Amino acid sequence: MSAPRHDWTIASDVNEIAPIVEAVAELCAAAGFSSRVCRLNVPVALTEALANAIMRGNSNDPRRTVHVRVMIDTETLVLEVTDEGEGFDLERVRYSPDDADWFEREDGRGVFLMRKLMDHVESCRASGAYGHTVRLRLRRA
Amino acid sequence: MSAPRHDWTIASDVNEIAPIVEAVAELCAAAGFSSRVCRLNVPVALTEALANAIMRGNSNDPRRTVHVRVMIDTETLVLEVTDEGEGFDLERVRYSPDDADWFEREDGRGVFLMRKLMDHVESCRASGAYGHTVRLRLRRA
Amino acid sequence: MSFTLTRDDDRLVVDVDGQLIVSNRQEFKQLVLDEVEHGARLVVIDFAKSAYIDSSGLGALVSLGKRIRDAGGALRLAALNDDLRTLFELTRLDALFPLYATRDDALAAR
Amino acid sequence: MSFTLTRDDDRLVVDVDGQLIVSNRQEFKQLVLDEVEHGARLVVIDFAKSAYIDSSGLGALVSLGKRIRDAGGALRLAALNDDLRTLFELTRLDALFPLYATRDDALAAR
Ligand SMILES: Nc1ncnc2c1ncn2[C@@H]1O[C@H](COP(=O)(O)OP(=O)(O)O)[C@@H](O)[C@H]1O
Ligand SMILES: Nc1ncnc2c1ncn2[C@@H]1O[C@H](COP(=O)(O)OP(=O)(O)O)[C@@H](O)[C@H]1O
Repeated sequence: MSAPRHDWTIASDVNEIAPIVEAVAELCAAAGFSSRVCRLNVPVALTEALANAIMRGNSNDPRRTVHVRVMIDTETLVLEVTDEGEGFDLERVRYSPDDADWFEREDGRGVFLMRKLMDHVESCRASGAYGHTVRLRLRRA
Repeated sequence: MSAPRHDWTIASDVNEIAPIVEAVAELCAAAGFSSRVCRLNVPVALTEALANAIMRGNSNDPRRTVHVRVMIDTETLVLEVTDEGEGFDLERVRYSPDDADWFEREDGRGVFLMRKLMDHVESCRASGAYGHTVRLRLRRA
Repeated sequence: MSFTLTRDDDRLVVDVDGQLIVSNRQEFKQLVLDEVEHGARLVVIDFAKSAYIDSSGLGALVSLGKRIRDAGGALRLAALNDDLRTLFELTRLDALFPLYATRDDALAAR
Repeated sequence: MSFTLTRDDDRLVVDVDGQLIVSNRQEFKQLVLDEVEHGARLVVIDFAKSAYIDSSGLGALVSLGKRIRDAGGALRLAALNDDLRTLFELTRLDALFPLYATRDDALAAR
């Protein structure tokens, strides 16, 4: 018996997103997270992080990969999505429904949604690690 | 029944280190990590990270705190130690037994030991998070 | 994942079977815009077979809604489950689209 | 956590009960250096009751060793468990200190 897979490396292709999201939602369900979290919070937040890693971090460059890592313990879920980009200053991404063009713009709601659906969102380019990582954290309700 | 504690906030005082290290070693033992890892790798590496956070990151300033977070799942242990400092470039810390004064200098072996005892060591000042974090990762043997 | 389009005069119903996300937003937008070009004015998106949507899907709806309104038409959303409703509420985009319980409600509404 | 010092002529044995780490390195160094000031020349550190040591403890031993050698003496380590031995091997500091199985071996060695 081997433990279910907790990390994946995918090509920079948005079609890679759905299967990973499904696998991660299953891990969360197996770990006892609520069905609401497994159906809504995790899939949507992870989809956002993956889409940004593929399109923003890796600029859709097929030679670049995205790495996904899942950590689940009794209290907390942590999702790490690492791309090969330069990273960005998450603190400066503050677009919200209070902005004038929120109801007209097509893009720009990904970080907002991740923050709403997770307890904590951070971004870092670690010294001692490769690439740029967005880390999503959710405590069990 | 409540889950054992997985995170702590301590004052910048090296006397705070030992009790935390003991508690974390117990978590690792309960999670089924080898007794060698629980006795040696985890206590020493965590002691180093805490000492650096207290003395380097927080400059022993008693008003500053250090936050410790433990994540354990079926495959991996992650220890996060967050201080209130500016962080540093871990990549540039390369002091090793190959250096001329290794057998004479009193300090400077902390990062070396963490790298030897853990599978992965990284440092980052995350955008979207407070302070500077050293993250230690160890896969179950 | 598939979209099924049912056209009746100037009315178009799109069944979304699966998730409307970044990987299919362009296809979705194009399918609907083609119909709008060819006269569709009341567009109903039926989410009965859809679990969730991401910010790309939401964005596609926002820009489609604008294009359809500019053409003198209306975009209506039907049969959203609780999770989908939550997403529209969190982003306050429920203010932009009338949400209907069923596609028939959406088609019948004035 | 405690250090027990046993002095016999120019020979000093220090029992380390607990971990020699950043929080007690200064106390440890000071205790030993005081004895060296007062004539101790063969210093044996007995780790029988110690589980591990950190880089501060290792550093304290490195600098004590130097001070004691400069005073014409010797620093010897005894009764290290496997984990402690590993730490000396990883850091190659086993090259700097003779490691003895017991305190008596350390005291008896030429
Ligand atoms: N992984 C990433 N690498 C680099 N920049 C990113 C990344 N993720 C997000 N960003 C930046 O943050 C902005 C906001 O992201 P988001 O809210 O998801 O909206 P969108 O991606 O639709 O523009 C992006 O436009 C991009 O500039
Ligand atoms: N948390 C931290 N914050 C800032 N700088 C740090 C931190 N941890 C380590 N450093 C830097 O890295 C150097 C090497 O650390 P280490 O190998 O533990 O040796 P030591 O702390 O004994 O000097 C430190 O001297 C310090 O400059």
